Amino acid sequence: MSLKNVMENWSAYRKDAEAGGHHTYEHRWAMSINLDLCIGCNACSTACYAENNLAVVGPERFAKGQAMHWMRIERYWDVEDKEYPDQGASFLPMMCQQCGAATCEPVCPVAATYHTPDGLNAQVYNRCIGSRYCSNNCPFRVRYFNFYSYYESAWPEPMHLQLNPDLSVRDKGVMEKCTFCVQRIRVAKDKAKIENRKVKDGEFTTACAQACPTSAIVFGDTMDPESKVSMLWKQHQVTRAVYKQHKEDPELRGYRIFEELNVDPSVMYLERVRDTTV
Amino acid sequence: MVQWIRTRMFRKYAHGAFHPVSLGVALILAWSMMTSTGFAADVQPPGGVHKGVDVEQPIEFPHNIHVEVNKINCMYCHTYARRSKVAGIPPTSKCMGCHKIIATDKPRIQKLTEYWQKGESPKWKKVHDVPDFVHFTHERHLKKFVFDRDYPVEDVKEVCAFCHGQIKEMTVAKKVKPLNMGWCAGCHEKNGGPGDCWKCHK
Amino acid sequence: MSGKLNRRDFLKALGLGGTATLAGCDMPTTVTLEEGKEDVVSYLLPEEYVIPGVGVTYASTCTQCNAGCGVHGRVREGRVLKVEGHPDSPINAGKTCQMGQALVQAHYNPDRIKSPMVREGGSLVPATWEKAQALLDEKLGSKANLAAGRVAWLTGTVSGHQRALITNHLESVGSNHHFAVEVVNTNVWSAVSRDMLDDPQPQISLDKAKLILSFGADFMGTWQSPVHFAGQFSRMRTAADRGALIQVESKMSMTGGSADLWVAIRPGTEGILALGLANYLIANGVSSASLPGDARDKLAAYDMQKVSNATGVSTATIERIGKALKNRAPSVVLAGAAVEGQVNGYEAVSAIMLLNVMLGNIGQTILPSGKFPLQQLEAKVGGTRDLAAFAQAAAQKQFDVVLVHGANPVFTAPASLKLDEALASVPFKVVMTQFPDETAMMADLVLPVSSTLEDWGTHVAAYQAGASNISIQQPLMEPLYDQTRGFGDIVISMLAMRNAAQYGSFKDYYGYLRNVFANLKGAGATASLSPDEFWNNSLQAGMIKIDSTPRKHTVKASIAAIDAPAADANFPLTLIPSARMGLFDGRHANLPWLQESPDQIAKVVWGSWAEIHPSTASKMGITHGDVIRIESEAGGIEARAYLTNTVHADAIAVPLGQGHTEYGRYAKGRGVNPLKIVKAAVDAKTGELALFATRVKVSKTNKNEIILRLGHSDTQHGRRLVRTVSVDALKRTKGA
Amino acid sequence: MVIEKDINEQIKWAQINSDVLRSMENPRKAYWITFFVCIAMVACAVVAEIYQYRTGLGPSNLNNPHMWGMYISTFVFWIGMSHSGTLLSAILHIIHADWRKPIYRFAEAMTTFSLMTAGFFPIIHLGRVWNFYWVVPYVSARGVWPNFRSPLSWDAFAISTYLSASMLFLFIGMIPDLAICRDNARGFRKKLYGALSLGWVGSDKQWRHFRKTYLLMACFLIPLAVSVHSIVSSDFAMSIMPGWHVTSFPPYFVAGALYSGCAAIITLFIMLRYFFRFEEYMTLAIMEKTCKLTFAIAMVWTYLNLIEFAATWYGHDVYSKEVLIAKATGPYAWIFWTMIFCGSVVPFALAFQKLRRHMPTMFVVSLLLNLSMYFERWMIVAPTLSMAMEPHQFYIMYASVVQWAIVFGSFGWFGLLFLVFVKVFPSVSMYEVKEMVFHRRRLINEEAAAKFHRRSGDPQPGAQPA
Repeated sequence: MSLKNVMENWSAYRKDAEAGGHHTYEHRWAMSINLDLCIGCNACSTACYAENNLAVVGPERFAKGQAMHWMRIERYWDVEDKEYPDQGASFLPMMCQQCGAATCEPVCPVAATYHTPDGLNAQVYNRCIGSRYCSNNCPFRVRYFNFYSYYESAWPEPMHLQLNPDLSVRDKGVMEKCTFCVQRIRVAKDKAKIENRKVKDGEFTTACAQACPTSAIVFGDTMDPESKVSMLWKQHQVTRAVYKQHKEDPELRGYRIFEELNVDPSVMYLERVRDTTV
Repeated sequence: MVQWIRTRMFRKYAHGAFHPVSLGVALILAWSMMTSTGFAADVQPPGGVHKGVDVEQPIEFPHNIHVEVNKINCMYCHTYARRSKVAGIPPTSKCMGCHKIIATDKPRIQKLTEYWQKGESPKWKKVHDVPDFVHFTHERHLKKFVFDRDYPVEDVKEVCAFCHGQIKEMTVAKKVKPLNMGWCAGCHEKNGGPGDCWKCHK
Repeated sequence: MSGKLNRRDFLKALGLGGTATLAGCDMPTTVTLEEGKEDVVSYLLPEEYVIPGVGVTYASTCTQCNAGCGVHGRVREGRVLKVEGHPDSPINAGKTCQMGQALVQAHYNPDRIKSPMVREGGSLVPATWEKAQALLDEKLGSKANLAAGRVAWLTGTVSGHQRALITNHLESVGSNHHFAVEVVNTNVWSAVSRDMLDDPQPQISLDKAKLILSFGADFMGTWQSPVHFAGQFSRMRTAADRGALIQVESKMSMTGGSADLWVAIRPGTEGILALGLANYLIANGVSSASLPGDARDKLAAYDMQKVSNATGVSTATIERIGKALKNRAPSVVLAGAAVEGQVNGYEAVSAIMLLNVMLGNIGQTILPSGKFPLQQLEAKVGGTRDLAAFAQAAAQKQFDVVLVHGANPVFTAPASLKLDEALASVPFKVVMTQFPDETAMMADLVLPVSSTLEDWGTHVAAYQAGASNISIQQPLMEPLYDQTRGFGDIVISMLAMRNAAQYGSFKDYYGYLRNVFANLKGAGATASLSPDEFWNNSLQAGMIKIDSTPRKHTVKASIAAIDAPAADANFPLTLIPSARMGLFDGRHANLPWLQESPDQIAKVVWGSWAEIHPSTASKMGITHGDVIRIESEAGGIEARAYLTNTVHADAIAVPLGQGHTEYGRYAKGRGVNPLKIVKAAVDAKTGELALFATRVKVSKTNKNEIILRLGHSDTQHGRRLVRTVSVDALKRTKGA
Repeated sequence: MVIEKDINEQIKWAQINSDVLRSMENPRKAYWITFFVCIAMVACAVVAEIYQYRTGLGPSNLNNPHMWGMYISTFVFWIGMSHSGTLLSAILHIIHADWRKPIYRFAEAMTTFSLMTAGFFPIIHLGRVWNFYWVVPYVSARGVWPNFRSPLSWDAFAISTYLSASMLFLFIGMIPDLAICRDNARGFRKKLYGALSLGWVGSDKQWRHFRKTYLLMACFLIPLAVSVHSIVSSDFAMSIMPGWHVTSFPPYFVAGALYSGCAAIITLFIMLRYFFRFEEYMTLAIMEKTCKLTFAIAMVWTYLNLIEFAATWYGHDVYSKEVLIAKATGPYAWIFWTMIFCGSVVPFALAFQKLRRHMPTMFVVSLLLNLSMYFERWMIVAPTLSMAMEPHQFYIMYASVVQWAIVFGSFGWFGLLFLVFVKVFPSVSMYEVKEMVFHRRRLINEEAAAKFHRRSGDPQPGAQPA
């Protein structure tokens, strides 16, 4: 049955691969993160822990570098050699960028990570065999590996009651990463389908965007021209599927990290602004 | 052996005679087509069988009496099926709604009444289980196979039977379909269900 | 909920929405298919709203800090899964901070106390509630021989009907000793506001400001109402004319991390800088009309050079700040804990408030708050003054019974206060808490209280954002443990012991609240509703709007001279015990999410560290990760040195939060508590402890340990991950 | 200068038989000690692996940027090691370098065994070992297939193909020898060799078929060997990571593979020569030739290294350049410089005849070369991971006991297989040594030799060119 399926769909599959993935997307979930508003408070990160059943690994494993932070706030300093910094830090919320041409996808030997018709990089936990090649090939280093089973250590009774039943608790040996809260997407899409309508912008959002106290994170569907996120992308003249943006106004703040690698990230950052005139 | 295959299978029937095996295949095909004609052509219910285990339940609930004899709709009790991903077990109060008066002399009902008076719900055992990493929703399946097709809701048990088998003939439910990925995927392929891994894997 | 199958059993049995695991727990398996093994149990009676597999949200109030943010709890199959901000709350407008997100972990914490504990033969042993009640009755009941004033309550900041009940209980036992302790507070700011503006909690409108000058106020992290201010800050930055933030502090706070101009200042000299700025402004044409007559003369002493010498801020920078203040109106000038926590904290904050007065910010960005009409429900704001006051009173054997709730004074009190000894001398100590904290371990009776998500309550935030509100806290799920009680229930039962006539009729706190809500109804525009309707509406909304009369600001500015802290050759550095969003004052150290969530600036997790400036460190030969000993007159602690230029060279910062000797598996024995070595000096005017005025000396030990950090690079290695543009470019693109 | 003989052509054929067969008999005490040391090493690895299997990969100390560590570098090392056998047996066979004959058998065994060792590592390093077969395409009801775009699934094909081909090659090449063994054995061994020698009697027809098959296999194996390490290199080269995404990786890997294989051959050459008194067959002349070959390959490897460095240095990929600088100056710098020293400087010892003929020196040199090659693999895997694009995740990894034990055990496993091999199978090819001796005897007689070498139309020896 399945062999037949492969044979029949072989040419379609091949063309699909040549065209760089799906021809038609149902949605293109994307984000816009305004770095001028990011205050580095970690609310998004903790919200992610709460929503996505992330394991707390504890200090010993943290020291080894085995921590899980699907959403992490990176903090950088300017390199100038001053006695004191004269402005604040540079905060960067970093999570899976759901690349349109993701480098993690082609290298997985079992196709556990693949591109969905929503433009997301799916990670199918139960298919993953833990070769960890995807993580090695991720320029953003946002894939996290379950080096242990965390059932007892991370969720001692009754903490396991908090676990979100809408997504798996990953076992040892499985790679995981930010999914743009696919469980929320799934619920919203199911609901929309049952009500025979399209998913509305703002109907749901990711846990990080929902928590963000300064609303720095905007999540939405760039296929929906009316959505807030596509307005922002348009406003900042950031287009997809290019490795270099050609903007009419080059001063517009939108940019994508590691765009030059031609990975087509789905997260647009807005440059940090610092008022040096005060 | 090889010789046998050569002579018996190819040479002897090489010129148009009916081969007993192919005849059998044709008959099976015809039979399966006939049995599936109860459904509109747009839906192809999944095949497959599973030899389920007999599950011991706290009360031996007779599905057959409720469905076949009393003609109670599945969704009367499993009321969440069309509203949620799980079909749900009816609250005990729903059982008692009828059984305060009906069949109160039967031992099973007396057992139920006992539970009710103790203020407990019977601890049923789950029969139709899918792995924890699977997202399955009754709601969407019912929408597709019943409501979108204008399928008579009173016959919903035939749709339930796609995956649950002929519950109407069972007392305690028994798993008679494999409910594994190949089986699910096969039906999705036939009926145009989603093929995206993330639709069902969470 | 009827029936004996409690919700916990139900959960265990339900199996429908049980935890989704990828595989079996022990040996690796690929598929967890089970036939007839998992239990699946239904409700006895159909529950309203509840559909298995579908989440429902309920409104409640977060209690992780005292800001009183409204939350929505997502409940599925009887258990709370997640907490989100309440979109209609005027405080947080649908947003949460990370502490709010961790509210569920405080609820599901594995270290919660599961039954009452009674001290027997020196150690705490589990007991039944009957026994606990009997003990309470013996000590506090109607037959107890209580002399007037021998009972004291020791709480954190408490408001709403819990406060009213505590007040009533104190009345019933003939006492008025209610100590509210809170290490992270803004009491000096409030005192100054009260004296200068006649408004203890003026409304601050950051979003209207073009410039924020913050003297160490971590207003997005720990100051008053962080989530509210973060929202305002966001609006300020996205306004067409983007407002700027100048942060002046000795140790970079989380808010300082977002500063457009960050100025390191010698610890304890913020007030001098404020006066210097005032002087600069007057000299540069800002009207001093609103100031007292002698202002000019008094301020003249603070000329640029003198201020620069005292504060360590260059004259160019002072001029830069002064110019910004002059040119950008309206602005807002704030003072944080480091300014307040000095021996002349009041004067320093006054000097800072003076800038607001001079710059005309009063009425522009600092607005009058509403006077909350229901005084008995207003927040009893905690402070460190009560910490000292309690320690003193208890040491003088003033109390027979002390009732502790919502505070962990044994942890937060500086060792020099000897609060632990004082508390130990109290004959009967009752601690109502969720966790086995340091104070609970000293108790004679520990009463396990319900978590926020299991309990009823009302809250009136001290800082009322926008309109006045009573926030409602309602149980989102059945208690996890049947041996815990709601705090209100306990107080009601204690009240009933003394005053059966008035309180005997209430079965529990819920009954009490139902009763008093009927009266609250009249307070709003909802008078026409029936009590039940009003109750249900209030629960759904999660809050009740209260009509309050706005105060009027009458400015009474005053100027007092401020001296720089005296140098001390023996103790060359100043200790900064900084609180941060996350572990806060240490109360959240038992929440693993927050332990593993890094400090926003230092990015350190799971431990204590001491921030020290590289120039100071190199003088002493200290390198990153060296274990150093920090000693004050009051004691010493050891922590790993973290070399950073975000701390002033004259300071050493040890963050609060760690150093618990009890408090469950996640907190116990981790790091050090800098509060312990704080010298018990007080701010003369308010009596608050001068937490930021302790002088310390640092010595090296011969150990070097790894500092656990998230992220391994402080620079971007030329990557341009975070790109920065000037505000001019932003203006050219019209704010896009 | 006297050209030294590769082998004493006066040696008796019976002598060859008895010498080789003697090496297969009566293990001495030293053998058993080595044998049990190897078993102990394997036991360490087994215990470590069981622990890792039950706990997850955490105890190996692998971490977020270092998702691959010593498991993968050891895998590449063993795969590299496997190339020497093919080089000696297949490539030298095709170019008629007959000095290979006394030493190719154990080299080929080395190929097979190092592949058998290497094959473990991609499986061991998986997070969910028990699902390793998912990379193999098989028809299942679920209708899921491996990802054919992934170099890791190519690995599965390449390694399994190479392993089966090299095992077959080893076996086919042994058939005439197995027949000798059969004729000289008694009891169970006779039965075993009888079955394995497939009824070899040495008839003309058998020899004809044998030669054809052997040649065919050799021709088949050479491209396979090149491709297998090219595919292994594509595990890295197909990624976009700086320091991995290198065009010259396939030849670089193949050169490195041949290099490490040759170095290992020298090591084993010396050991066998010493332990089994094979001085007659593993002569210094052959040693010299092997050393020269190794030296040549070392220089190729050095050259390819320089090319890679230069291409990175003068290229515009800043990330790669950063990684290159980090290799030379970062936390792994001592490994890098050891690799350069042992891989590019130490082989100059092979350029001196005196040193080449001094077995203890050569033994040490060969070990150093192997060390360099092991470090090379580490330098390929680790620095890129520790320092790729995202500076937030720059980190280093210290291998834990578990990781070391498994890597350590792999050497034991290899040794174990080899020890069993030398006692069960002839580690010197008897029939080919005889062939060699036969040819050399004829070469003594110049005339005969001329005749032997002459093709029609060639000038007669001693004749003036026209």
